[in-house]
This record gives sequence, structure tokens and C-alpha cells, in this order.
Amino acid sequence: MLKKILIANRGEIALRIIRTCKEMGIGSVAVFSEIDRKSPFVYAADEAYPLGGITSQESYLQWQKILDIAKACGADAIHPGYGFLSENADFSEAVSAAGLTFIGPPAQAIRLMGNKTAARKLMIAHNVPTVPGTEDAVQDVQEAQKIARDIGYPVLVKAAAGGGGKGMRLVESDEQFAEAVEGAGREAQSAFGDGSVYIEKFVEEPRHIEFQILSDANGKTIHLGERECSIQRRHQKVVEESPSSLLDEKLRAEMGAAAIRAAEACDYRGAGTIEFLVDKHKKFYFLEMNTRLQVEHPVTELVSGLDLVQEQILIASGEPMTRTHSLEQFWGHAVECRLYAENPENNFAPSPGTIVFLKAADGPGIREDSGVTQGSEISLYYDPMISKLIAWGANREQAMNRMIRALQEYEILGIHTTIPFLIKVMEHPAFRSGNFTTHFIEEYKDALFTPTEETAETAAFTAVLDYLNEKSRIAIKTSSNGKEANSLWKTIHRSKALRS
Amino acid sequence: MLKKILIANRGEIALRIIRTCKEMGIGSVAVFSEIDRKSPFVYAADEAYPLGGITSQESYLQWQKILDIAKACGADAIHPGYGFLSENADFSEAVSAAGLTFIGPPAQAIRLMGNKTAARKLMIAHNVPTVPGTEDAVQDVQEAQKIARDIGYPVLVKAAAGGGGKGMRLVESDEQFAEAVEGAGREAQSAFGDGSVYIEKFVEEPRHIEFQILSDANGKTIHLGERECSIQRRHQKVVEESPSSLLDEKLRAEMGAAAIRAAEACDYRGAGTIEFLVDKHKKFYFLEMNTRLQVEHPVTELVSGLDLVQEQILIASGEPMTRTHSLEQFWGHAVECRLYAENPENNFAPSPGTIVFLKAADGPGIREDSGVTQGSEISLYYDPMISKLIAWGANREQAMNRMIRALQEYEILGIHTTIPFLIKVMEHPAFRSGNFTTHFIEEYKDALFTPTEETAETAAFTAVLDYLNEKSRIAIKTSSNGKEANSLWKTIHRSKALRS
Amino acid sequence: MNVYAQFNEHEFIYDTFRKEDALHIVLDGQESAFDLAELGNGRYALIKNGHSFLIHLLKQNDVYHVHVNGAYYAISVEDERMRKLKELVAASHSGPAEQMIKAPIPGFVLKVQVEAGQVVKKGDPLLILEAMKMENVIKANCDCRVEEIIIQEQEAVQQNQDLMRLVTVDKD
Amino acid sequence: MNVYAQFNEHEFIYDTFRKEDALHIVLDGQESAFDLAELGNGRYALIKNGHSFLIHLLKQNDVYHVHVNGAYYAISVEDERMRKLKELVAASHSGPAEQMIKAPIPGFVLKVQVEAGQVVKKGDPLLILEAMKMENVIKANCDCRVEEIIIQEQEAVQQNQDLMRLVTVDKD
Repeated sequence: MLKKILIANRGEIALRIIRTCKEMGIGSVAVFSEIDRKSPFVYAADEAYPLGGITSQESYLQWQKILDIAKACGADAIHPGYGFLSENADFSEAVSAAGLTFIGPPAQAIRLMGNKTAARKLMIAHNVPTVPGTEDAVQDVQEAQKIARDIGYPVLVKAAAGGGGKGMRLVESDEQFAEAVEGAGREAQSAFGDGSVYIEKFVEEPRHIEFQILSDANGKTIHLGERECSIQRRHQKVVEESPSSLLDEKLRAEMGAAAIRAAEACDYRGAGTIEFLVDKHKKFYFLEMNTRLQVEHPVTELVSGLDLVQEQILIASGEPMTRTHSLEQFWGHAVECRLYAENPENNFAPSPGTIVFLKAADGPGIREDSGVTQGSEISLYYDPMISKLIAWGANREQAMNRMIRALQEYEILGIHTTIPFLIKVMEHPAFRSGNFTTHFIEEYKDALFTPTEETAETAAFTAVLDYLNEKSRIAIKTSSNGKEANSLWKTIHRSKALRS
Repeated sequence: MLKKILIANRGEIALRIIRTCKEMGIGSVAVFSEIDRKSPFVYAADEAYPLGGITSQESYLQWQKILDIAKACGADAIHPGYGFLSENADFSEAVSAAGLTFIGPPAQAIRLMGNKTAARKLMIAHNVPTVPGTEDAVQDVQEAQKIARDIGYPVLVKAAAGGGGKGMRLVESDEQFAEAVEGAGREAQSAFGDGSVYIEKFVEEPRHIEFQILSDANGKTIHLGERECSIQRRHQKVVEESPSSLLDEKLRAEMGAAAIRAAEACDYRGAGTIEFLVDKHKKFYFLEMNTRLQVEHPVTELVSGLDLVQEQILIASGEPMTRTHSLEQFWGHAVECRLYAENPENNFAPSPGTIVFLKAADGPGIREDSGVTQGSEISLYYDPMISKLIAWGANREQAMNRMIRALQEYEILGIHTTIPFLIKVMEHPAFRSGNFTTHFIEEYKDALFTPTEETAETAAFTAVLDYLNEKSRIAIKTSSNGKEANSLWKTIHRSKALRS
Repeated sequence: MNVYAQFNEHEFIYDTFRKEDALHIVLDGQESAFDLAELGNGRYALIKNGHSFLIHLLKQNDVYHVHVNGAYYAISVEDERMRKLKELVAASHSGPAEQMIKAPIPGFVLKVQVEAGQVVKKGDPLLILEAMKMENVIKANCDCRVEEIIIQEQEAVQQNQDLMRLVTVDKD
Repeated sequence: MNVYAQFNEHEFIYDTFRKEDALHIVLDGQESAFDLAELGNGRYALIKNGHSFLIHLLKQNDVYHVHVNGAYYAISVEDERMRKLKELVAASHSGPAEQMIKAPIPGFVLKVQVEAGQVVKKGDPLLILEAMKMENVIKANCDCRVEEIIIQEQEAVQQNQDLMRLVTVDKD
């Protein structure tokens, strides 16, 4: 078993990994930027060493420094978390070359799955469905139409040099095809000076569904069921859950088997995620593989009973995994909400600042993976995700209800967070029905961004009380010649109170 | 389904019940003493009404006031929590007489099980084992010896009028019996003026193991497995867990069946607990029934996936329970530690005061049911239990390791708590082995109350830094003639820092 | 005395007065019985007609930032006297009012979407500020004309730095 | 200058000095490289020779109450000068020292377990104070003689109220 692990990351995921290290009796080493000196993950670790620097580039991406620290402090492994160096094949290689264990897949698997075209070819070769389409641009309309018929309508015609919707056409039937290709080509020619176009299957009512896989030291691969991640904003996941309301046992078995084939195809080791798109006909297509721990891994942990970081460490140590079979029965249902230091009322503008008060939600079914505490300063230098709130329920409804309850009681002062927005997502009928697509936020934005009016009068009432209190204090101050005045509340608030 | 529930309780259990109400879409009403105006359970409830008064007698035990509030605010039920009015048959009757639903068993069941002698007779009649012994005092030695032989040695000979160990003898074999009874009788006669004695089975290496039961509106009863509650201090449970390391499937089935018989015997409704003592031969004896929700109910919730408050509300509403069969398979393992505002270094003296900083533990497997927050004042008027920390793990070892991790990272400043003591319990080899009795704390007190030395030097070092900092500040202040001085840390702490 | 609390398009008009040493607050003819307990750190426990709330309240630049049950409100409060004073000032003020658009956060000017002299409507995008790897659209807060563009594309800006000067467009 | 930190029976003797504007702290010949960051609310992040700790520190009546990793320590600190000063005071002090036993918490005197004039050893129970439904044994903190019993059984007492006066027993 590994003895001491350096965590080359920060925030909630660094803390998450440190906790499992503690629970397994393994030493943990934090490295930190100047900004992060006072962060919880630094004081939670057994050891901590400064990287210097402020930006990610100056700190968490400084591999050589990280490797030097790992060697100097006697760590025998490096856990990269997610982001930063986690999908950097060269780093993975450098760790191994330094005689340390990289807690993640071999460099070769990272490299293969990091290259979109190569990964796509590999998946096709291993019978994992990908979104059908032409690899290269087509210029001959008839050839293109033949491909479109093979793929099946609707298809997208996309400018090879394109972007921003220019030179793009949605084609629903064969009759529209020729005209659409010509129109797209003309538009592309005039916009980009290149009239060549691709053909791609149009995924209708897409859902983002991913499978967690684990491959042990011998390459034996199991899956731990799916995560539903369709609630996205600008391609960033916002809410995740497991299981998905869309999948039945048959589809789960098919997708799970495809996920295992995908992992085996790249000779994977450790924990990884196969992302799929599923269309309205429940056809699924490989999107990409994330060769690392996923932000949303806790929902899988709650429905499987596993600690995925522990599994990563066991696999990296060459020990057997806890499970040897894929997950077929879920223990209830889990939902995760990502808490960002952003202001949803102002187009999700970052909200840096100091957390002046923090009281997290607790009680039945609530888990939090937080990276901050009261007094933490949220800077502009790193990802604004400060915490993940995860609710477990015996069924989906209970999990959602618990999440709403927890979001409503979560107290955080000094910065804006996405909590008001998340409550609206959780309460939205489309979300509650389980019937939604990756377009959910765009589709329902009117409802999701309308301020709640339920408690508006109560808020106004309190503001008025504070206003009157402050004014009367000023008045007293003036009349009593600058002497410190007492709050009027002390005298007024009880007098009318609770008499009725 | 019930629409609005008044919670006739305070602290963590009031908050616990309010949360389930919210999750079920049921209105919640808090009632509070003057001391509790600012408590989290008050502002968490949908409605809140003052009871006035300070002591329990003046507030939470004022039934008539509570009933009046319930009627005035349109509540249709009262949940009594635990303690206070929860096992008061007269109150239960008064609630029903007022046309409201009492969330608990019928008054008759409370009354029956509240009377020790009646309950014992009922259990014997229903084939639930009780600690064997004589109901009445025996004065004839030979008759007593016959009973002792029937019970089986060892037995206790106890003065009928006794107490404090006077007139008590442990008898291990038949030969010692006559002399012991005579000795005890003489001692009792001289101490209490009454020489009559009882005979009772001596329970060797006793463990406190209790079964959670649920009885639906039709009297159909199931059990949800056991809780191990042997870690006690002055008959107060300190740590609880489920399942127990002692029970195998056979014993669990036997005890579970006995628990169901006990509940059926008193025509029980709702959630209840049958407490047993189990001796070193794995013989079990009925101790008492708690006709209410138990403090330690969360460990059962975690291993069963049920919300016991929800089950109570369903049953009280006449709805079917979620489960219809007893729990046979546990989902992992759960441990609960009760956090008291007490100073374990000073004989568990109460530690009232204001919580000036609070950051609870979070992360995988950790649930907290807390009744306080930063800023809360802990008074001397009520029970000093402020929170319950519950850890779930795939197995007992992981649950214990997570609990230690959580206790170590739990931050609470301003009052003393039992956290340092709880860590020692969790780390103790006897606790870890699963092989312990109700005498655990007494037996291992030397180890449990020895201060930890591991981090003593680090604590001393920090105190010295603060001492030097304060002194240099005074020095600067003096030399610069009262001008506000800066902390020396700003200049010193980095200079030597982290250079090595 | 009337006190006005505004939140988005809503306005609540409270009639407030003192009688027998007690503060009375009336909305739409309904008086509220209330008890407000201060918990510190901007936290308040409010009981209003039996309903119980935990409220976070922070006053900043004359705006009350209020959180209740996870919802967030930005509320402006003024009383009769202040409102009349404001109206007088507005009436006596000749010529268009000037508005300075400032950077709400430190960032990087990705794109300027207007030109000097351009007339914009309230809510129209003025520029895109990148911060924390996110694009933030800065919008016009009135019907205005762009008087001066102070920054340039690709420029890094500090919090509160002046970005653009607008003048309100006379609606008459 | 030596600084002494005491915790139970342990004493750590630190050699502290300033050189090149930096504070040096040496224990048993080993110097520690350290970085102490104040987090507010009595919380400190300490890194000492690479080891990282979160520390809660609260000074009360000359005792440092310190929490590290869930463990609790009550630590007294004094430096060379203070220690010498104390010794001088102690030497010059004639006659037995007086000790006032005060109520550590508000409560109710359940039982007085000593009599006036009685000689007690350090750790012997003096009285039982009931508070929060719990019995709390107040113990002698030195080898003493009970000089005066100020309270009576069944009496309610406030925090810090005088309970008993003891005088130290001369050991010579």
C-alpha cells in the first residue's frame, strides 16, 4: 500500500483526497500557491509545502517544483485530482520516471483519449457508438447526400472553417438536403473564404449521461452505473445525479458494456469516466473519456457505497478493488449541486470576496464536499466552484426534496453564490419530471432567472425595519450630542411582538 | 396525510423533525422558551410561538400552553421528540382529546411500558426473556436457594430496602449461597432495619443492545435491526452503532422476533425501541421499552435507508409504512457520537458559554444532526447535548476511521466539548475490536482520560509563539508611547518560514 | 410616515408610526406583529405574524442585500421625505444626467460592443469583461448615449475602474 | 532567552532569540522552521518543519487553551525573567498561601464533603455542585487545610462565587 501521497491540486478536491488518505492511514502532502496559504486543504494535510506564485501557471502547473517537493518529503505517489495536471500525459510520465506512482491511468491512455480524432477511431474500432458523421470535409453534394442517408436524418451541415452558427444548417429530410448544403457552402465561402462542409448526425433532445468505470491493476474493468449530467450552463455541469431517470435496465446494461469496451480499448487503469450523448430515441453516442476522477464522483459514491478515491489508491497500490462486479443495483438516489461563487442575478459574474459567515446545511441525507470555510477569501485566480452539496434519498423525489431543504438552510455571507438559481432548478417541473435535455437551462431560462417573489415582502419588511432602526439611531445620536445610541430594536421589537 | 405539525421540543431533535416536515411538504411549528428565541430550530420552523419561561418546567413541560398554541395555529398533530412530554401518557391523551394527532403510541402503551413491574410481567407472559429473579423479597434461605439454582449462577443477592451496594452479594456457586444470603440479610438488617433480600440473575459482561421497531396503524410490526449502545457513562449512552459486532444472524433473528413480540404485547403503534441486555453467553434479557423516537435513531436510518421521522408521520397519518418486512441486510455500518457541551478533563462538568466559532466536519460518509450554530449560547437549563455526529462506512472499520477523521476536523470554539474524549474511545483497541461491555468507560478510564501527548509539543510551540508575539507587542507599545503596535508575526513568521 | 421598499418592479408601501412607545408597521391596511432578534454577522431571526424566518441582511451603497430561505433580494428603501427631496433635486436638475460605468470586478476587457456617440437602451450590452475564465457582459443601466469609452479591448482593469461614461437620453 | 511551556507534568524548554530580524526557536538543540498564519477567531494555520496544523488558541487567565487535531491542552507559558521573579516572590513570602475556591459554573451545592479545619490532599473532593442536571465534583488544587466554608449545602451559587477558603499546608 502507498504510504504518503502528494496532492497536486487545491480546494475541495484536495481536501476530498486528504480525507481518504487520513481514513486509510496514509500520509498526505499539500502543495499550495501564495493565495492558498490559509485554505482548509493546506491545514488539513499532514504536511504542506509552498509552490509560490499566484496564478495556476505559476503554482499548480509547475510540475518540476511539485516533483521536487514530492521527492524531498518522501512521498511515494502523486494524486492530481481533476483539472490542472490530471490529464497531462507528460506529467504522468515524469512522475513515473521519478520513481513515484501517478494515481491515474498510464500516460499512453491519457494521450490516446486526449486526442479527439484518435479516440473516435479507437471507439469505432471497438464497437462503441460515436456520433455518426464525416471525418473530413465533403465538397460533392451527391456524395454528401449519400452519407446523410446512411446516417439518417436529421443531420447537421457544418462549415469546416466555421463557428458561431455561420455556415450551419439543420436538415430534417432528404428533399431539403441539396439546397441546405449549397446554402451552407455559400455562407461558409463568404464568411470564411472556404466553402467546404461536414455532415454530422443531429442529436435530438440530447442528454449527457456518463458511466463511471474502474480498471484494476490487471486491466479487469467494471462500471458503477451512470451519472445524469444534462443540467449544464455553457457546457459546464451544474447539477448531476445517479441513477438517471432516462435509463432502464436494458439501456444501462448496453451503455455499461460499451463503457467497459471503451476503457479496455485504451488499456485503462484506475478510475475513469465515459461520457455519452443519448438522443430522444435512446440511442447513445460516445462523446469523450475523462481519464481522471470526476467532479461529480460523490453521487456514484452514495449509490454504490464505495469511496472512489480509496479505489484509486488501492488500484495504484496494486491491491484488489473492493468490488469485482459492475454495479447493478443502486442504493437509493443521489443528486449533487455545485456551489459557485458567482452571481446568478448578474449573468453568473464571479463574486470574489471574503466569506464572513458560513453555516453549511446538515441533517439526514446531506453530504458536503467543501473547500472553504468562514474567513476564506475567494480570489479571481482559480475556478469559482467552492463546494459541492450532495443529497441522498431513498428515491429521486426524496433526494430532490432534501437538496432543496439543504440549499434553503445553507448560510453563506459575504459573496454571491449560485444557491438561489440551484433552488429554482430543483423546483422546476421539468427537472422534477426527470424529462429534460442538455438544453434545460436555455429552454427554461425565463423561469429559472425570475426572482422568487414568495419571500420578497418579508425581505422588504426586514429592510424597512433596519432602515427605521438606523434612522432612529441617527436621530438619537444627533439629539443626544454624539453619544453612542442604542439600537431601537431593543425597545421596539418586543413591544408589538407576538401579542396577537 | 398530516398538514401541520407542532414540535413540542427543542434543540437538535426539534430541528431534525422540522427537516423531515419540510422534505414532506408538511408545515412545521416550533414553540420555544425565552432562552431559545435565537435557536436554529426556531428560525428553521415555518411558524414559531413563545412559551415564555426559562426552565423546562416553565416552558417545554407546559402542556396546556402547547395544546392552546397547536389549536390556535391550526396544527393537526404534535410530535413530542424525545424527553420532555414524549413518554407522558396523560399528555398523549390530552392531545387526542383536543382532536389532534399525537405522533407516538397510544396512551395505553406508554403507560404499560412506563411501569417497570407491569412491563416485566407482560414480557414474561409473551415469552420475551427478562433478567430472571424473584419479584418479591424472599426470607427463607432454602426457598431462595432453589430459585437461585433455577436461575443459574452467578446470581446477585440484593437487599430489598437497599442501595449503594450495601446488603448486596455476588454468588458464583451453590456452596456460597446460604452464607451470602445470611450475610446480606444481616447487613441489610443493620443498614436499613429490613433484612429481606431479592435474588436476581447476575448479567456477566453485559452489552446494551436495542432493537428499533415500527408498528403501522393496523398493528403490523417490523424491526429494523439492532443498535449497539454499550458505550455508556453513568448510564448515559455516549456512542452508538448499527449493526452490533456481537450479533450473528441467528441471534439477530431471535432478538428481533422477541422485540416484535414485545411491541405486539402492548398493542404498539409507531416507532419504538426494545432495549435488551446481552450477557457473555449471548443470552438476552428485556430491559425496557422506549415508546418514542430514540436519540440514536440516525444509525438505523443510515443502515436501513429509512427516515424514521417520516415513518412516524406516515404511521400517524394512517398511511402505509415504506417497508413491510423487517430489515435483514444492513447497508454498511454506522456509528454515532453524541457531542456534549461538557469538559471531559474536568469530570464532564457542563461547559456553558457562547460558541464563538463553529465549522462542522463534512465530506464522505459524515452526517451531522446539530441543534446549534456559531453564536449560539449554551445555557445550563437544558440537556448539554448539542449535536450528534454520525459516520457511515462500507464496514465498521471505515465508519470508525471516518468518525475519527470527522472528530479531528470538527471546529468548535468558546465551549468545551466531549470531542477529545470521543476520539480516545474511537481509537481504543477494545472499541475497535468490537469486544466490549457496558463497563467499557469504567474499565478503560485510565487510557480514556490520559491527555494525548502526540500534538502536545505543537500546542506548546504555538502558545510560545503567541506569548512572544504578545510580549513584543507590549514592548513596542511601551517604546512607541502607546501607539497601536503591529503584530510581530507579520515581520517574523515568514522570515524563518519554510526555508528548509 | 410612509416608507417605500423597492425590489425589481415591485414596490411595497409601508405606513409606519409610533404609538405607546411601540413601532407599528402597516402594509395594505394590515398591521404585522413582529419580533426581530439580532444574531450577529448580519443574521436576524424574524417572527412575523407567527411565521418564522432566518434573514441575512447586508447594507451596501444604500441597497439592502437580503437572503431569505435561499432566495436573494436587492432592496432599496426610502421614506416620504427622502423621496420628495429626490424629486425636487431631479426637477431642478437641468441637462442630462451622467452615468459612469465601472468595472464590478477585476478582469480583462475582451470586447467593446458599442461606439462613442451610440444610443443604447437599458439592458443593451456595452462590453464583455473576462474574469475567472468567464465572460461577463456589462450592460447599460439606463436609456443612454455613450459619451466616452475610457478603456480599450485587451486591456486589464481593476475593480471599480472607470470603463465608459454615459449620459441619459432625454425622453421628452 | 528561555521560555517554558508547561502542560500537565511535561515542560518544554525553548531557547528563543532574534537574529537577522528573524525569530529563532530551538527545542533540545533542534531549531524549527515555521510559518504561522492567523485565520481569525483564534484560529491559526501552523506549518512547522513541513508539518501542517490547524490550531485553536485562546488565552484566558494566563493559560493558553489550545486545540490541535481534536486534542485539547491547557498550557502555561513563562520566560526566564518571569520565572525568576516568581521564585523571588515565593521565597520572600512568609506564612502559608491562601487559596479561594470559586464556583466554576453557576449551580447548586449538593453536598459539602469537608469540614472547616480539615486537612486535604490535592485532588481530594471538597464539594459537589449540581448544574445542568449533572453532579460536578470540586476538588482541592493543593495540599491544604480548609480555613473557611463560605457556602452551605442546598445553596444556589453564581459563577465565580466564593465557596471555600483554603490555606496551603507547609510541607517542611
